[in-house]
Amino acid sequence: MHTLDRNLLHRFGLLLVIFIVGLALSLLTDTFLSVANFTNVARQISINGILAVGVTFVLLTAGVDLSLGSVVALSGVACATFAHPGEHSVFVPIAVGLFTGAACGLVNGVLVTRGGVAPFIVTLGMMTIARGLALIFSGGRPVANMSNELTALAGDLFGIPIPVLCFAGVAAAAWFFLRNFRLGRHIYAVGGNENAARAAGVPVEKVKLFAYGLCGLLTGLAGVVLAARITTGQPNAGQAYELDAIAAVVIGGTSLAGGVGTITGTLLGVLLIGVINNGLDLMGVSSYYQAVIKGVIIVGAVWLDRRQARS
Amino acid sequence: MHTLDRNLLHRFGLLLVIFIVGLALSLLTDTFLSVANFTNVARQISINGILAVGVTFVLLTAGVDLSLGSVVALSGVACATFAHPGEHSVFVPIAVGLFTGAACGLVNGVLVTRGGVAPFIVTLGMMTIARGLALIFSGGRPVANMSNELTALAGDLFGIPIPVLCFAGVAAAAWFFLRNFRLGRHIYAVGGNENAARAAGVPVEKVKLFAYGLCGLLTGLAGVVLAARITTGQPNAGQAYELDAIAAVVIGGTSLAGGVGTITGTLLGVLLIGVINNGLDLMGVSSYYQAVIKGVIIVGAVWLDRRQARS
Amino acid sequence: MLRALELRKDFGGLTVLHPTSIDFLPGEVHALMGENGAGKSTLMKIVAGLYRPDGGQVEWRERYTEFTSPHDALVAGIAMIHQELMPIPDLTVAENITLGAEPCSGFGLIDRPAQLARAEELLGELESDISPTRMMRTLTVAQTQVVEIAKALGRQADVILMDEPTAALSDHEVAALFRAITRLKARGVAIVYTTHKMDEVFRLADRISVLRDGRLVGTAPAAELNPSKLITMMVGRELADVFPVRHSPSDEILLEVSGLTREPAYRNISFQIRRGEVVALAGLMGAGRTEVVSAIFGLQPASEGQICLKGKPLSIRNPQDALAAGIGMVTEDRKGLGLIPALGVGQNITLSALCDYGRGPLINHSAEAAASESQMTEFAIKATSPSQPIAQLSGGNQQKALLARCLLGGPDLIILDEPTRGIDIGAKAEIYALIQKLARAGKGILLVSSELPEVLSLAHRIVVLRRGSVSATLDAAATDQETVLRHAMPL
Amino acid sequence: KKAAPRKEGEILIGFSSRDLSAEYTAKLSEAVVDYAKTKSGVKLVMVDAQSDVQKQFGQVENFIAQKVDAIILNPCELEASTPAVDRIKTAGIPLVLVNQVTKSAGDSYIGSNDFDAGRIAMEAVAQKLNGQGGVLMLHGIMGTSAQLQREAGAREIFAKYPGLKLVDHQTASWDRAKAMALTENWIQAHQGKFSAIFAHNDEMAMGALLALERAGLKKDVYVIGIDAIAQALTAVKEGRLDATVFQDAVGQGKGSVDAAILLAKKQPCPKETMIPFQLITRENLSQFLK
Ligand SMILES: Nc1ncnc2c1ncn2[C@@H]1O[C@H](COP(=O)(O)OP(=O)(O)OP(=O)(O)O)[C@@H](O)[C@H]1O
Ligand SMILES: Nc1ncnc2c1ncn2[C@@H]1O[C@H](COP(=O)(O)OP(=O)(O)OP(=O)(O)O)[C@@H](O)[C@H]1O
Ligand SMILES: [Mg+2]
Ligand SMILES: [Mg+2]
Repeated sequence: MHTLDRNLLHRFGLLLVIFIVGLALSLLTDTFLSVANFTNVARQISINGILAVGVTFVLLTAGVDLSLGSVVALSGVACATFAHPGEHSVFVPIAVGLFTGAACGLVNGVLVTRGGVAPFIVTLGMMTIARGLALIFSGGRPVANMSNELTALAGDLFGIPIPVLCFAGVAAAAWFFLRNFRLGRHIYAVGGNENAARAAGVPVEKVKLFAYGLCGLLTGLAGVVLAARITTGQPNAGQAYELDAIAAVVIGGTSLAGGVGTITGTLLGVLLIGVINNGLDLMGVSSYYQAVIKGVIIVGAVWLDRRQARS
Repeated sequence: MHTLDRNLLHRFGLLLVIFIVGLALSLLTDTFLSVANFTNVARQISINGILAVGVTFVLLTAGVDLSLGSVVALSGVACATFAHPGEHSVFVPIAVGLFTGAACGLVNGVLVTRGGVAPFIVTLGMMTIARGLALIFSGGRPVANMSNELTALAGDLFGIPIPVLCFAGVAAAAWFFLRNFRLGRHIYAVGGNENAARAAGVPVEKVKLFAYGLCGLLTGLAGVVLAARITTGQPNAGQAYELDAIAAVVIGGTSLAGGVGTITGTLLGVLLIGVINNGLDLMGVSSYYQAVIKGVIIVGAVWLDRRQARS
Repeated sequence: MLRALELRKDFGGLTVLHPTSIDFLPGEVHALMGENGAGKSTLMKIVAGLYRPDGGQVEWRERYTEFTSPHDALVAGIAMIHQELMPIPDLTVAENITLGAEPCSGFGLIDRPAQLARAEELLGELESDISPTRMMRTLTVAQTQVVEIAKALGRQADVILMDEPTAALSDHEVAALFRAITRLKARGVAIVYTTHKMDEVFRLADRISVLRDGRLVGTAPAAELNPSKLITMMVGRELADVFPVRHSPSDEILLEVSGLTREPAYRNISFQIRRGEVVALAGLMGAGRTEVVSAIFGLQPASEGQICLKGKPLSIRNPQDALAAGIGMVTEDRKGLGLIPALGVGQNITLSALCDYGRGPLINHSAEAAASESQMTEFAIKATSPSQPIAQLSGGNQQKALLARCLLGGPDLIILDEPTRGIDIGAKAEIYALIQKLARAGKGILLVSSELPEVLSLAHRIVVLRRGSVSATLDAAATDQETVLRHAMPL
Repeated sequence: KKAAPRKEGEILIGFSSRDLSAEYTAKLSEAVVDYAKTKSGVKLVMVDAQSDVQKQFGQVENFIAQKVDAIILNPCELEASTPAVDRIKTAGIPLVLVNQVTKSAGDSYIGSNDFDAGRIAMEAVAQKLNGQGGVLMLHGIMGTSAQLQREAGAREIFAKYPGLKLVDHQTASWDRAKAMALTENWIQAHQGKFSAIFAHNDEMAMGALLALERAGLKKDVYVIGIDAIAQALTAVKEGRLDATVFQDAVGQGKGSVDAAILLAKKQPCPKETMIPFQLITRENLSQFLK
């Protein structure tokens, strides 16, 4: 299939960049190429990865979600509030976190579809609102004292960190869903040509609502995972996480205009950002230069990728 | 003209919201309605205003510029570095600041047009790169000790703050330009339908380059004004300024998809944000609730505006 | 079975459809005729649930129904082929055809083999060889239209509204569509058919309704009408011969194209156009006509070959170069390469020639307004004002606006790619007259058209393309449709 | 530039700084790096957490994977950085905390107590106002440990002096421009009702100062910040800023390197080295201007 071909090309260009960066890092440091470090990278990218998968859905519908970071904080706080030891079963805080995220996402979706307000404005509003709510609910203080059952979510299962398993599961499900489900294809159709989709009987509003809601749900998951990892519901956590997530998705070839993009691309984008962050730290590059180098590699990678995909 | 009609409608909806907010503030505080406070609001919105006018051009071409905040910091640092008392004439630091901004904008423009990289990625890269450069050039420290001539730029002229005059001048020029210059019309055409504009003989690449360059130049101006105002070149200044600027533009009715929007709309958007910030401070609303209220008003204003424009 | 009852629609205070009632019967082809902007598409869109009426009702199977979305209408059994092509560019042909009605195997999982089979079946019904796995983006306009038709046929609807389904098609596909329509009729499907092609109406329609300025002029069985009667109903007056007489061109060569090649689309294309001459590029769909003219206009430069205008060799890298050299073009892809939807009609018209209306970098608004208004009058463009966004105009009026844009700059060579697509018969006659007038004025005209009668009566010479190569250059006066087709058909 | 392979016997120290774009932390981190360079047989790798707990956690994991001999951690947060500390302790790597404690203790802590900073600053305000008057407080980014602790310290003093009134308080996110705008608004809303401004850091204090100066109100208002950054010291010297609270960045930086080396060599090292905050006014300024 042609979609596959083109994705392979995309994939190939990015893979090449990741490979080159990886090779350089293996030569330049003696720690990059180790199981321990790979586990580290995997663990470090998992939260951004979950967010990126979620926001891929929204971007595919030609929307955007700037509220990711704040909603991560809000869901983390919500989750932590119900996670004090001995109060509730471990499922309660998890459900609360997921629910909070999904609710925020659905509110975004409703405002976008029923309200007809541009996604940029809606989610920018939600970004401020969710941050404010996180501070209000927590009284501006980190919500600590979380039960061990919940913080165990940041631990390992069969030697693999649970956040990594979450990320992998989410990514695999999203990949399968977008390819093989009717709703998945409708997401592409809505993003590709909203009027055409509507004229063909695609329930455009429901599709968008689903995308925002799902993105919110996954953001809630990221919030829960982050809270478990840092054993706190931190009301000021997740600053600018949306930028890293959206960057990963766009690097992975998803168009901000909607209708084009894949989960595999998103994964590669997440991986590239993760490897750069990890590698530059390993090499001990000063953080000021890190910023410059990271910017250059990201733009360069996308440039190479698109050039190569075009040819 | 119909475009104008439509803008009047837009204008009207937003004006209404601003009016309501203003009325509420006049009733709720006894300080909002005073010349001194209006000067205040004007001074406080001028930097966001200059940025918003600049990024209006980019958004009209269906692009985006996320690097505003970082470039403000970089230009401010560059300007301050040349502004030590007794070293250079006051024009040198101003020119350096403007040039730095314009250079960043042009690099963005070249990468978008020649490189074919999505504006989101290009300017996200520039956001990181410019921040890194600002930190590198300043050694991570505020560049202080600026000459009085330069900091006088934040002072008054004929009783009006100079930043306000800058903003007003920039806005008036931009308004005139977009309406009366061929290049202004071309900006709308490129944003409305890039391929059709190209087929109609519009030099699409040059138009975009101009938009990004101009946006950069104005960002440089904002950097200089900010440095004068806070009497320092602050490498970590301007965090998230791009969001406020883009929000103002979009609130003002400019479409992120390009091709639709006006400077008057942008001004109203800037004013709304400024009035909310000022009013909430005057009312002494706790900062947690400020965030929530601000988000709600922005989304609400746009919702009302669009609803009203549609009917 | 389906009945429009006093349907009314307003746009921004302007009534574009006055209360109109029409009955549609099963197994009948009901043609909806009228000039550009008469309200045909508006009526159909209301019935299909895309617009909400501002008055009146739709009666469906003896019951009043209000469709709030196309989804409702589709579920009820009403499908529509839209005048405006609506591809989802990054999905496959099969996915586009089955959009909204994907064959599923439980849980909303798409049954891919069934989807492909369905698409093949529907395309087969239209005798098209488009591969269902191709990306929609790679299709030509004509192929896109075939897919749109297949999409509507696939809905198993009881009513199919067809809004100018053949506008972009050539004879071969049209014939296939007609055969499909005959089969649908036999199954008892009601067809509502809108077109500007007179011959089609009389080949297909059982009854004909005519709209003028948003009002129903009348409904009559097709057998009771003839073309001139119908035209009188549509236009409100009689129309003289549609095709004006040709004038003989001068001997001065205006354009000389030699050896133009860009594999695999076309190769070694050579022809000349003299001043005052109309040269037509004929060929089947996908023969490469659009690509050749795109190369001349710089939209997609050729890799080899030479283009000489007025004896001077040109290097055209983009449309700007072409415009500067005195070449103008009306593109085939109106939406993709023509309209700036949010700009006003007037601003769309003056876009290419903006330099002529101002001093230095400035625009002289009054000069610009005068120019656009005179163009709008000359081309009889129906719009509320020059600042009405062009996206709100009817399809035919959009096309006229683009023609007006092309001619405003006063080019020497005018390339027209399917210029009369979607244009009503009256306006067509005007455009034909205009083409002859331009020719008389010493311009050269390169015409691409899928309508052979148009080609035969307008052009002096016909260059026939077959799979990207010139298969013949014919003298239009001394040839006929069969000869052209014989040269166009693949061997 | 290949990171040179580890030499036999060389001590490798990993240092994660909270945020290198914040002036105080940058100064501290520079002291750490410079001082480590003067020690032979010591190699120090510095990374920047950019105020992100989760990023810092990742950096700590990277250090563990690199098998460093000791870690100096300048934690982002009191609560949220605790798991990172626990992870280091599980890995058995000697840990020095600097400038900010966490819930779990490291092997050594070098720093000061942010409660004290808030307390010292507000005490100075109380002294100046003789326990009577209106005060405005500019917060750092809400929910960060420094903001919470500095506020808590200040509130203790408010409780002690019932005559002190907190007229208004608001966040300016550690940012000078934001503090300036906020102060301008406050001047409108509360003019005449306040006679002191306490900012959680010097950046914001400078912003408040500029706004007051522009409005010609500085002489009526006492302004104090925390950190003693270079510009604040200059401003104190010029008699513009009234006071700031000194935090010994260089002392903390050097102390943490010494502690890390001792711990890496498995030598005894004090559990806690407190480098107290000090009030800087025009009177005692000279001893801090080196
Ligand atoms: N969205 C809209 N907003 C405002 N006016 C509109 C809109 N859509 C259509 N119109 C106007 O309604 C009138 C009827 O348009 P419609 O598309 O129904 O014409 P039509 O008969 O299909 O013409 P054509 O043969 O050119 O397709 C036109 O004058 C057009 O300008
Ligand atoms: N059936 C087909 N299969 C694959 N590619 C095709 C097919 N038909 C057309 N094409 C592509 O379209 C190109 C020619 O399209 P072009 O638009 O120039 O044709 P045209 O003669 O103008 O036809 P029309 O305008 O009627 O669609 C060819 O180069 C080819 O790549
Ligand atoms: Mg129509
Ligand atoms: Mg064609």
